[in-house]
Amino acid sequence: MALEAGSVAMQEQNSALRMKTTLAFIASVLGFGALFLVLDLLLFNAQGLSFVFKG
Amino acid sequence: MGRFVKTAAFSLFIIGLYTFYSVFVIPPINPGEPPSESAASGEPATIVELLALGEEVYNGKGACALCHTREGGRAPALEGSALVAKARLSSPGYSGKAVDAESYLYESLVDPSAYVVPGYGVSGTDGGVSPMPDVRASSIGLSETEIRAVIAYLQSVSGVEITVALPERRRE
Amino acid sequence: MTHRGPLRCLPPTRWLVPVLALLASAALAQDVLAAGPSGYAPAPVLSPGDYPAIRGLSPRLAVWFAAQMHVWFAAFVLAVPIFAVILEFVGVVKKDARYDRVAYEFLRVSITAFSLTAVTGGILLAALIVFYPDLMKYLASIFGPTALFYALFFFFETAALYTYYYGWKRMAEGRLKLLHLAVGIGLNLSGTGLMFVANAWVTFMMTPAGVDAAGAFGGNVWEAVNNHLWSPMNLHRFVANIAYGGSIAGAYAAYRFLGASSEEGRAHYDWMGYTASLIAIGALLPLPFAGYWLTAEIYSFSQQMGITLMGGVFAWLFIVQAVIIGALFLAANYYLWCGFGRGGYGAGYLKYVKYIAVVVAASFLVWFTPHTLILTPSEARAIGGQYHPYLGPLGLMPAKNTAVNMMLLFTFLSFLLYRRAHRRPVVPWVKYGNALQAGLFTAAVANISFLGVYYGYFTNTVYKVASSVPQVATTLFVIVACLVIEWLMARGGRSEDFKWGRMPERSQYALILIAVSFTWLMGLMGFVRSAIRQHWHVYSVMKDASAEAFTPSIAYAAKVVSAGTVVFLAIIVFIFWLGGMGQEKEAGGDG
Amino acid sequence: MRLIKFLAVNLFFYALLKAPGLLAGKPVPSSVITMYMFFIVMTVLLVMTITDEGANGLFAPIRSLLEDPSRALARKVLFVLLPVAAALSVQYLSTDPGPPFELRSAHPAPPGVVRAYGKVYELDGLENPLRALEKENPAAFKELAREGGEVYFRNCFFCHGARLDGRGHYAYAMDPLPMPFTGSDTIAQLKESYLFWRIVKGGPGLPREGGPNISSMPAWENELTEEEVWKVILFLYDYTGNRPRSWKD
Repeated sequence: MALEAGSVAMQEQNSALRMKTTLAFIASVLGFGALFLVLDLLLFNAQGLSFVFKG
Repeated sequence: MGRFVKTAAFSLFIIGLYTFYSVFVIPPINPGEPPSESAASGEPATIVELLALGEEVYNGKGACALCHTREGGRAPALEGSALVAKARLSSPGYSGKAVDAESYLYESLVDPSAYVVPGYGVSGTDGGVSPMPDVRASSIGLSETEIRAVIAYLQSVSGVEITVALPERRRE
Repeated sequence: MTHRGPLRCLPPTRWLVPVLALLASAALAQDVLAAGPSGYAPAPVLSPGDYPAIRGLSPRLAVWFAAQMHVWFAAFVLAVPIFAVILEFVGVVKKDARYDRVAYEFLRVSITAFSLTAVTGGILLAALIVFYPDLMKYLASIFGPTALFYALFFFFETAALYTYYYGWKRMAEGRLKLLHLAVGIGLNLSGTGLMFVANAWVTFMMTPAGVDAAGAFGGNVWEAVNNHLWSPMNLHRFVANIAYGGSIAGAYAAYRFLGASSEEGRAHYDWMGYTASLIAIGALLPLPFAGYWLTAEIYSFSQQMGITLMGGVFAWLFIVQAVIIGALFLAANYYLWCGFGRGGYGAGYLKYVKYIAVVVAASFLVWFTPHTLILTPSEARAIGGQYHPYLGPLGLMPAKNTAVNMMLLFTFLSFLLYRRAHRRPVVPWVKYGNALQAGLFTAAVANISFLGVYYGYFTNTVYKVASSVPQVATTLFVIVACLVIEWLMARGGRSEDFKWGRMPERSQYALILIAVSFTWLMGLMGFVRSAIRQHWHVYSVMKDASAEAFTPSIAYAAKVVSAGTVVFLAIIVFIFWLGGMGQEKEAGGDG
Repeated sequence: MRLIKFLAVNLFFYALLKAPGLLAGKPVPSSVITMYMFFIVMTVLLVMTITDEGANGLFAPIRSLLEDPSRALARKVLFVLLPVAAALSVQYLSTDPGPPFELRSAHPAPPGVVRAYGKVYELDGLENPLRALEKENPAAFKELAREGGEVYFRNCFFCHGARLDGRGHYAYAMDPLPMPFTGSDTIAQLKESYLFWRIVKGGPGLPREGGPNISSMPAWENELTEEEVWKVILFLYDYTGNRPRSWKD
């Protein structure tokens, strides 16, 4: 009985953890995505980057 | 000794693969012969000969077509050059001494920085310096006749009247 | 001690060459000074008759071959001390005797190559003077004074090398060890200086400076030395030498690994191969950027030269280059994958390998998809032209930039997993750390694809290539950020030592492939560097009027490079064998 | 078992590369397939030989075929079949050499200026003078497109086909095949000025990169008037439902 309860609790804990890690994953995708977007814009606006190929 | 033979065979196989790929798989393209000393064997006697020489120099010895292509975007396209030449003289960025379309073209060939088409200057010079060499310099080395022929050719592809005088007539 | 025989008789060449060079340069300098500032003549205009003809011998081929041999040997002997000093330094910092042992061993087996560099250099000089006397006279009239520096550097390098090598055992402790390290650094400085001087001569021929349009020298040697390509070429060759030395050391270790009879020997050479290949790949990564700088300088010197390089005839050469670099990456990845087996947790990561492989291989395929497809007429009929609706976009620059970044990113992922193979992080936030890394990778892949697809195909051409900069920035950011996260997670983690030597024999062939491919690629790129001068000795200043002034085709160049590679590698193997004879006597033969 | 898996994976990728040709009629060139397959086979081989068990599993059937005494018969059959297969493939390759490979650009860059009808047309920025009617006077525009259709069926239809799919009566005598106008990858990718140039100057007017000059398209400047050319261009877009690229994008 206790074992069963323990395993149920563990399962709940696992699914909670999985939920949390998924959220962390989504958050980091969005966070880094935004960071990269800013980086892209900054680099595009910097002058003289297309030095090798002019078109 | 077995591992020596094995590794040697393996290395030779790799080298063989690269060689095979370079020799047989990619298409065989032979770079052109070095250009002859002078495209102009004699003075062109007629307008037709002058134009033929101009086209030959444009695509060959002068290497103009290398940069002045539509796709590359490295240099302005020249097919309408004689058409716009006149307008260039009165544009604000113009600092040369040319008086008409023909002398503008001549100047553009021997002193390319006299007028730099916006967007085509050497980066960092704010459009003040042209990346094009003087066509008389030794890397291209056009003679006076060849320069005149190229100007005539440019006028012909622009569809304007050819004002370049034939050498004989200039001498008179 | 008989094995020292061949080594003992070689040093005289080492001393003779600098002394001769010193005398020659003194004589030249005197000549130049005596001529006075008005003595500089324009570059001579030559005719075919000015080139000595030797029946049955192609002057260009002879010079090409000699130059190629010399460059390979020079790259190798410049790389060996760099490699040795790096390892010695790491060994001192980590207090790990293995590094020292490997460094010394590699220096010992390579020592004969130093003499051969001097010998091939002498042969090259002789060939140039015999076959191209006027060119050499012209170059000497400008660069005469620099020969003095060359001789001085040579002198110092030789002195430092012998101190470094013979003092290794005697200067092994305490302060003497640091002095020894300093001698090693001095050895590298003089070696690099030597290369810089030689680079000035080579780059002057490509982008001459300090001379007027006719080639008359203005009298300022520094101006001629510091021409457009000098600095980028110095950087490019310096970095490439490190990569090259690493790859050869890796191949050497691989070969010894295959022949090692004891468990201890296998472990030692496995570790050496891994360390060497890590240095090689690490130095390979910044190489494209040095290459970009070189290309940019070529363009800024002459658009004509730049277009000759990137377009037209040589466009296919870069497809060949793509194939070889792709092969290098595949081999490096394979080596890492095989290395999963070294660590205790590696087996768990094997299932990811096939996905990484799919991405790396797909990137590789995109990278060498040519812009101009080779079609049979029936295919051309079916497609209705040269432009393929599915493959066409892959032939363009944005696709290739995207592919290269993906390749780098996933090779790095291989490396991360490889590190995890022997280390299990135990910090409480492991799951979140993993999620963070996964998110970082996902965002990076999305960003790189977005930049490649959107800016590559849906905006105007100005952004097409500019988008490669943020792509590379993204890749670099991922590498740095991931390593930081990894380092934070690894603190206090359980780590098992790698079981060195637990590598399949197959993996060692990957190291050999890397070394062979590097050698071949260096030869090919050397060809294109030289070939874009076309029919000039000194570009735009001194014309090549000889019968062989035309530019050879890529196919011909590939054959010459292959022949050169075989000869060079055969000599290197012979050198290692020579160096290995001693070791077998000392260590009782584990080789 | 792993050997079968190895073959299956490679076959899968081969099928993937062949699919565009078989399903969409746009074959991946054989030169590209050969190169791709070489590296795909190499990669699959590498992935399957990372561990010793994997490598042994892959090579065990081959090794047993070559070494196992009980399989002597299979070995003998193989050693007969191999040279026969080699001979057959060599014969196949040598009897069907096919025409040589070629490098040809289908949509070469147009020149800057076209001279025709006694005028000079700068292609940069050149618009179809009749295009404006589409908005201003749709009825007149329809009429012009219909007239363009007449021009088409009197001149172009023999090669380019009644359905504008490039498969007219004479089409199969041409190599390369006449350009289809349907679909989104020919005229939909081009500006009207480009079509004007190609119609007026035809195959003979192709620049060098368009060569080897094997386009059979005649130069129509002496057959059609300027207005007829513009009208037929209207028709091509109107009939196929394509939009020309404008100078703005």
